[in-house]
Amino acid sequence: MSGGEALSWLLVVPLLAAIATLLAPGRWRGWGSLAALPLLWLAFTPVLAAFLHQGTLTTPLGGWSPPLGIALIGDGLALGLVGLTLGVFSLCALFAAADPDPEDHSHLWPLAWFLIAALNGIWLSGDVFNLYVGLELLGLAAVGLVALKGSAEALAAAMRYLLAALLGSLAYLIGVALLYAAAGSLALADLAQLDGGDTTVRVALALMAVGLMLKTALFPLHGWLPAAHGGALPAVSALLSALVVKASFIILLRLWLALDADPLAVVAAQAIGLLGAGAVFWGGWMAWRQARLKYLVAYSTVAQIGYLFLFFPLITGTGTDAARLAWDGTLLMLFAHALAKAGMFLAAGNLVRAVGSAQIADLAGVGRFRPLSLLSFGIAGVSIMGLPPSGGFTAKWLLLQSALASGQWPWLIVLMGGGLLSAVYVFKVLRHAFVEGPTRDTFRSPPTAAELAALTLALSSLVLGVAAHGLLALMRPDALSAVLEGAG
Amino acid sequence: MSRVIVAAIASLIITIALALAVLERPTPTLSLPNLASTAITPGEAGVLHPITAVLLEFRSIDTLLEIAVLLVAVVVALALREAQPDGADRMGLDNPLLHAVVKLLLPLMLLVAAYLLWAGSTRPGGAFQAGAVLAGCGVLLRLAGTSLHGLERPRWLQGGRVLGLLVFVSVGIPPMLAGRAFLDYPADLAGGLILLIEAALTLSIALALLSLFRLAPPQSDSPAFPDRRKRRRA
Amino acid sequence: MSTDLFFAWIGVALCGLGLFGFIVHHHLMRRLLAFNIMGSGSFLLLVGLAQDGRGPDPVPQALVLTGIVIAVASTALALVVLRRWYRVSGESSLPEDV
Amino acid sequence: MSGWSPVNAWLPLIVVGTSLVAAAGIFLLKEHRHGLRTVFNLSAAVIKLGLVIWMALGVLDEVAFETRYVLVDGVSFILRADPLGIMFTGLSSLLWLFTTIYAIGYLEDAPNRSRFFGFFSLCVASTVGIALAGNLFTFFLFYELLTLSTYPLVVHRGTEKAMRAGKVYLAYTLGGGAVLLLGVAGLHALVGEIEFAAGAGLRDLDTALNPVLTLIFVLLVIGLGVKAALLPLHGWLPTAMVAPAPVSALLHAVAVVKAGAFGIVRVVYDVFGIEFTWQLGLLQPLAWLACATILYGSIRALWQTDLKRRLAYSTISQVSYIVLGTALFGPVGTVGGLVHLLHQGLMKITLFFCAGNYAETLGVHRIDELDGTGRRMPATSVAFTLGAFGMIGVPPLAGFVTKWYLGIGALDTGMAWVIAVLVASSLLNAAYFLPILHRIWFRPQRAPWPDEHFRDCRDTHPWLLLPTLATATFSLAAGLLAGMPFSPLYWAEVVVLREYLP
Amino acid sequence: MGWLDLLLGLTLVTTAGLALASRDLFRAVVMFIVFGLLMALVWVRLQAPDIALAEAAIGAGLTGVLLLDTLGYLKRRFEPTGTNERRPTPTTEGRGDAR
Amino acid sequence: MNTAIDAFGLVLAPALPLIMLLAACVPGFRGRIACWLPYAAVPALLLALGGQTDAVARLDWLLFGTVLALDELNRVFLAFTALLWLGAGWHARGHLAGDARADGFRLLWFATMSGNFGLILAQDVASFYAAFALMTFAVYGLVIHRRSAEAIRAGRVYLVMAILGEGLILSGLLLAAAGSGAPLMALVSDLPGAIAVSPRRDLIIACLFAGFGVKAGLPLLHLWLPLAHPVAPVPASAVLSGAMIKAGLLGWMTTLPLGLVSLPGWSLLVMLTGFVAAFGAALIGVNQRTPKTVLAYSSVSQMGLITVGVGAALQAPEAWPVLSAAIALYALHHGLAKGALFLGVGIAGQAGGRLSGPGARGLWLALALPGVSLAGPMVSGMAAKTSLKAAFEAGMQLPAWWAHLPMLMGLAAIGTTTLIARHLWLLRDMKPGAAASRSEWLGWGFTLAASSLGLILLPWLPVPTPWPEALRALPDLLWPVVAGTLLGVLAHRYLRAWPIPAGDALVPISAALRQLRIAMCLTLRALRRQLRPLGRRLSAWTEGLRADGEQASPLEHTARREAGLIFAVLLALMLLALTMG
Repeated sequence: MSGGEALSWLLVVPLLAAIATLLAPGRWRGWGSLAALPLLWLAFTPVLAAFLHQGTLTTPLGGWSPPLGIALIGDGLALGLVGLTLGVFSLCALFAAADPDPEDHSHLWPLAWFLIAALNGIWLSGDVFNLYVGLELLGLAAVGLVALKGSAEALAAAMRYLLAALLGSLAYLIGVALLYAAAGSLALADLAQLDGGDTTVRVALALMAVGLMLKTALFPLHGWLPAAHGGALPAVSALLSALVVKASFIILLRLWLALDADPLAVVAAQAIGLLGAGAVFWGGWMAWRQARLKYLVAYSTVAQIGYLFLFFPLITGTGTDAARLAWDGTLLMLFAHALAKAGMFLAAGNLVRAVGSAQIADLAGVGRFRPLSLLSFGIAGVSIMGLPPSGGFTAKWLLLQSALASGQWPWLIVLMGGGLLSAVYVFKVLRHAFVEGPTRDTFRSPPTAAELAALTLALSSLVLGVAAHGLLALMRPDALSAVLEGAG
Repeated sequence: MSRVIVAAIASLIITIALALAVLERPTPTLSLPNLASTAITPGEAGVLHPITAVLLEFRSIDTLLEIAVLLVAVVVALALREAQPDGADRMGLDNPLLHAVVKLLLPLMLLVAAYLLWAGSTRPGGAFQAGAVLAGCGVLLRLAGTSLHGLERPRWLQGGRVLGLLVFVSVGIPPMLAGRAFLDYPADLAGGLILLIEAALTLSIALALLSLFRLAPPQSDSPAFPDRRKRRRA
Repeated sequence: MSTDLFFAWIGVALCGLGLFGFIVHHHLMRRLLAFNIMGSGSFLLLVGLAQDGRGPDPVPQALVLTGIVIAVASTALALVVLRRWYRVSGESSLPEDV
Repeated sequence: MSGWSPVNAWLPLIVVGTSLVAAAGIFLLKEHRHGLRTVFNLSAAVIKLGLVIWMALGVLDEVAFETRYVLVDGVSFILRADPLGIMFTGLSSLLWLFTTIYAIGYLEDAPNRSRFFGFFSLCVASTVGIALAGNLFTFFLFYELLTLSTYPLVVHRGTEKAMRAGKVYLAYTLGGGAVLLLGVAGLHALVGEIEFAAGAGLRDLDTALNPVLTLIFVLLVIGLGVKAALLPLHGWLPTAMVAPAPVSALLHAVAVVKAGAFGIVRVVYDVFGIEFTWQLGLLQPLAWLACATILYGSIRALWQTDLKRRLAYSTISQVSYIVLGTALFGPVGTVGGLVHLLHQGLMKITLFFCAGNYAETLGVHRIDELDGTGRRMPATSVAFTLGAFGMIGVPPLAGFVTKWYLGIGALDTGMAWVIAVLVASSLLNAAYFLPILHRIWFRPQRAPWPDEHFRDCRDTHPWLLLPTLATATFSLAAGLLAGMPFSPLYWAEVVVLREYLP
Repeated sequence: MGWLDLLLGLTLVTTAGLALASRDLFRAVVMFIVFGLLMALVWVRLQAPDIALAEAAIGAGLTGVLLLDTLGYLKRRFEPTGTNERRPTPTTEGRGDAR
Repeated sequence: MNTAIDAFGLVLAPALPLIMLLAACVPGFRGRIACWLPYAAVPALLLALGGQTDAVARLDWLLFGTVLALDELNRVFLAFTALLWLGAGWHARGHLAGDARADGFRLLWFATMSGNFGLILAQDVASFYAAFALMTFAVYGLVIHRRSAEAIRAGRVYLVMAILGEGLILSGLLLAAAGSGAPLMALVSDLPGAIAVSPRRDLIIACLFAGFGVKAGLPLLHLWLPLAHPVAPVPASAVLSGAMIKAGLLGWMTTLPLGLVSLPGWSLLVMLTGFVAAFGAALIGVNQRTPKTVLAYSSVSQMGLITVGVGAALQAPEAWPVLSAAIALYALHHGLAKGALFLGVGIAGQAGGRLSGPGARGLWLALALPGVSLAGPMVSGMAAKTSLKAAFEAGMQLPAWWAHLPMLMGLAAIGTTTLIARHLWLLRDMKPGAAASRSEWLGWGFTLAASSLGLILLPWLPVPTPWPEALRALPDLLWPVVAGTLLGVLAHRYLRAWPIPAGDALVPISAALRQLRIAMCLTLRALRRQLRPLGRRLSAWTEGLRADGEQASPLEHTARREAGLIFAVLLALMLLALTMG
């Protein structure tokens, strides 16, 4: 295979797996999915090899090239994200399959596979309408996963999530309509030719940006997130927090770079940055005030998303150096947060399972009996707090450097304050867990595989801090520099 | 009331913005219709109807994912039923007139569906429309309280719902194995394959829509709140 | 003004109207109606703007077809969730606070 | 010597890695595998000590040990053995060995030992990383890792008090870490990667940037000052006393406070360069700050009734000697500061070991319960006496060497008032240590011991006693044999001669 | 664009407005179905027969049925089962009407 | 003796006590060590008697490079110190029999001895200071040996003052060393030169003078002396008064720039201080109630006289060689005599009936002999006093009032005699204790003999005045003794002792300190009371911050409920931002 065609397998395998799990009886679905995972990796390996060999891969689906057809574009960013998706999903799947849940959640599997298909589609697609379809698939699958428990709380969360997702998608769709009218094409590559100063393009960009911000749960549009992520099954929360919210962010990022070559959008970028700052502080504050473990983690996601949105002020209208640092930092932050948050949710799931209560205050003594889960939580927390040596830290470092290089020192306060705030809530959990108060003896032990899955994710977020160089070099697009030249 | 005003202002702003966008829109340089019409030649494309061509050839991946979206909705509905089991489904109006109408209308609708499916490749019509009509049949039957025992079997139902996506994906794979792109059917087989896909899609769309109709909690079942009902064990 | 452009304007109006409804209402059914109206508006916008002065364009039409199916799937799913929610809570709008 | 250069490139990493591997291994061990854990602990400590000694000999021969790895563009992870780093590494690994032995004895039959020793090893790994860090970024990396790995040790007991202490500890150290990060990042933005080498190119910057550099210096010192417990930032240290004795020993003698002080030394000498710092006019304020801390810590120590808290305040005071030595613009003062890095470590760890021994053997925590302990635990008490006199600065113990060098250094710089501070500090040290010694040696036992163990031992459990005596001997020898090769003083002189004198 | 288009467009907007503004939820749904049918006509005017067909079958037909069905479900009065704190207020149309 | 043996002796003199100290820690050796206690001083004695004056031992590895050496001056000090330690050691061996705390006493005894020898021999600053400190701290244990309340108090006072002194000495040494050629490994002999030219000369001299003055019992710095001597065991007070307070003197002699520069101001100050000590101590001393306190004041008084000598040297550098010899001689004389007197107290206290029984007269004579010597008319006293006077007179350009110095010395001798009389009187009233052991007798006897025959035993002593002339000065020395004795008898008859407590000025000083402390505590408490509301408000605020509940704030409510509205608002903002930009 020449590589380009292999990209499609990244879509096909999850779809086939989804179909297979739909057809299979409930009890086979989990282990069957685990069996399908190697296939997915098998599909990914040649793609990666081809990419390393020949650079960006492209495959026109159905043999029709853009603008008429849709092409899958495997650039570094996309492949990095695919790898991330695969990694996180594999471990979450392991966790879910090992979970001796008394309640049957076998529908998790087809939904999860659809989710993966949607994610891969979003990472790879170079067509704005195809992205819309992907977003919808992603959104509905995610809503389904949230609703899976069927409890009133889960249903309300799912409903809220669904409404937000629909509204966001619609805004995006309107933007697509305007862009098509302006460019006559749906391919991102063609859209990049548009004049960014055009009113139509600006309105489209604004609509799409706000829609995607809603889907990414940027403060103050985050209202749907805590209940959805906090109330779902641990593996689901992990997938949602780690990957799903990132999808809309990546679309926004790609759009911003494609459409916004002119430096006049600085004000908008600053506004987005302000929202990001708000997210960091508000999310951190709310996380601290939570009494339930998983809600705390969910609010932490709200806060961490804020960091990602600092990308826009740092890359818009700043010099090449600052922009490159911002790009690196944001992507690394995305990766680190994905790994750490997934690990954190899984660990939180294990802890909740161990003590049989969702309350943080009930964690007392768990440190002695489930040290591994607590350790995973702590390690993931290190990355969330942005303390070295972790991916979160390296990312924060890059963002700091970018802020300094572009002279936008107020973002330093955000980065620093956010880090401290996250330390406050992470250590709130650890503090309760370390308490050796009236010891309880009834700790249920989660399966070893579940504990190891959490630990692996957490550790990889740590390792990312020291192994970021290659990854970032891989993901830095050639196009970025061109875009930045224009911007700077 | 102030909410209404705020909302009105907000939507007004968006309307104005959109209006501005419409007014100020630039003239596109590209023209996809032209591209499409040159692409739709008997040798190249499997279908001649441009919309079907766009749906199932040029942008077939959109359609494929869209079917997946539909399927996801069904899966969610299924999952919710499993999490929150329903009682017996005793819906249906015991109305002789309705029965008569159904008996008359049903064959006609089936015929329309078949026609729409068949027409899809050259004229307006296609899998979606046919599937919708077929689903309409199902709804009518359900309203009439007629149960189709053959189709009630979960396994069959599931198979039918999945079939469309399965066929779509399976048809797309062989080209890949042959070193071409996904869904890049060979030109000579394209027409037939697309028809096959459409047929499967029609069935699946119909079943999916019908399932979405039926998987909501039935009217006869008493509400289960508060959420303290014992879950069914797996 | 061409027919296409006119209906694009109608689309703009529907979008605004739909958003207004979406904001104002709390009842979930109404919000879904608003969502669907807004969706229709965006479809009109898509096709109308694309076809303005250039004749029928199969691409946006096909997109709209896709969009409609997605919309109906979303609506149906939302209704399923709504009914389940109503069943366990007795509410037809979301609680203000979970 | 070039034949084994690949080994040289890996050796610093291996030295850090020994404790990391030990930590990982210990974490994975089940709680009840005491024997295996002990083997793990001790062998890792011994191996590390051996490697460090090898490396130290190599450094004397001017062999370069350097691990370098690009982390992200423009930032490298560098571990390098220079004389200063080796000095601190040697101290850490030596005291790690003793503290490990001590901790094994101390924590017999205590819960959560796996966790304890795991984080303990991690703590040492970070300390060694701090010592060997070759640039400011790497330094920061390990500096924060140290915060993280010590937190579980501080809250180890899991009591409400411990939790509160942990909270205070975190509030200080994480806040300090954030400030430090700001400083490091700011400096990085100005001049790019900052490898530790005198001057580091800051001198060549535009003089218009001097205010910015001053600000950065202040940020760095604040960040490091938290761990070094400089005056307004010292609050965490006495509170952290709730930790088990080996932890407080390590925290106070080696790891945490020294990390801060060592960092200040690095910043002044290797980042800014002492001359440039002098030109910026920053040394004087630093010296004032150090002196204020020295006096403040001693005065506060006077009021403490709890033995460990008194020792903690003593630490606050003593660590600032290192800072003071750094702030003295001249080689002699530097030697004084550097040598105190080692001396204070040896003496303070002895004192904390002793405090632990009293607590563990007799259940004695308060100073007024110490009456007559000299008779019951003579060896421990002798060690304590040596440590205390060393702190006071009585010759020929280690503390005197420091004071002498600091004093001469201050006079060389023309800061004669420092002498007054040194003497006042000595007097205060005497004022809070001598009453303890009086109680230990010259008072009869008043009441039955609060909680006596090891009744059949003449003094205390050998695992507890041996490390105590060993460190006491070292602190005696460090002063008595200051003129010998390989004494702390010798090393400090090597550092200064090699690195800071042209 | 002719009178027909204008009329159609205005009617469309009006029905949409009615669907959103009706106090009676049933009427709103009916208006929505009408809106869907009108949309089908619009699609015909826009030379998009495929969409028109789909809109008629799916948009108006199926969505309408689903909405009506749900409406029927929501209209049911419920006797509270067991002891729940949050008793639903049985209304004919649920709550949250045009505030 | 050759150099190797000398060097060995130099090291062994301070090291042997330490070795014995370590050996005493080993339970098996303890009994034997107790037996050998006195002989720890033997190497030092042998060295002093037989060593060559230029013997040097260099121990480069020790501290900053230790140098031990024997020269003219420290040989004298070493000699009487060693003699005294030997004698007191014999006495102590007997004295300690049956003492429960004897073990501890022995350890500290060795430590003190080692420090004392070490500081005499050390030539480099570091080891000099080290030995000085060792002696200072170890002797604390000897002072509080009895553990009585007075002993503890005396110990505390001693320790406070000693540490103050240590601090002053350290500062002085540091300041002085910094000016010398090799500040890090300065030799003591470099210091005077450095001080003489140092810009901080006065500060350094003040530090060193006051620092060593604590040991030497300068007025106001003497407070510990009359407290510590009576409470310490007899042998301990003997060495304390005889040997250790001479360490301060030695410190002055070796570090101050004597003989290098003329410092009239300092000279006047020092001499005045000396006279104040000499007369003041005598006045206070005669009013004391216990013989050892009286002796302590006598020591203060005698050290005052020596201080006068030091002061004289500050005025007249050229007279220093003569003066130093005279001072050394006086130190020897006073050290041995005072040691004998103190040991005599022990003998007298334990001699029981012998003080009144047969042979009592001889015993009384023996007890009084060192006192007489101290007052002047005995061999060593005569030599010391005459040489001191001679040295005064040897000064070239003297201030006019120096002519009165001999007269003043005579007056001081009256005081001394009165003190001795008072001492003997009080001895008579002592309650008799158990009989003294043979070892105690031996120790006393040895010291008495050394004190009486000291000059004859040590032929190399620098006696400046030839004998015949000294004899001619005898009348000068005798009249004060007669006058003093008369005064003593009269006073005893007709005067009642003033109730001056031991430690005289300490009482008002400590009272003042206590008041100060109370005032400070009150102020602090008031301050805290003022600050408390603030703290309470602060903690209330932080309590408010701390929340474990999930009360969602209004903002959070809005975010959940009004997603659509917020969406629209943000959209509007975004549009605005984009068009603005």
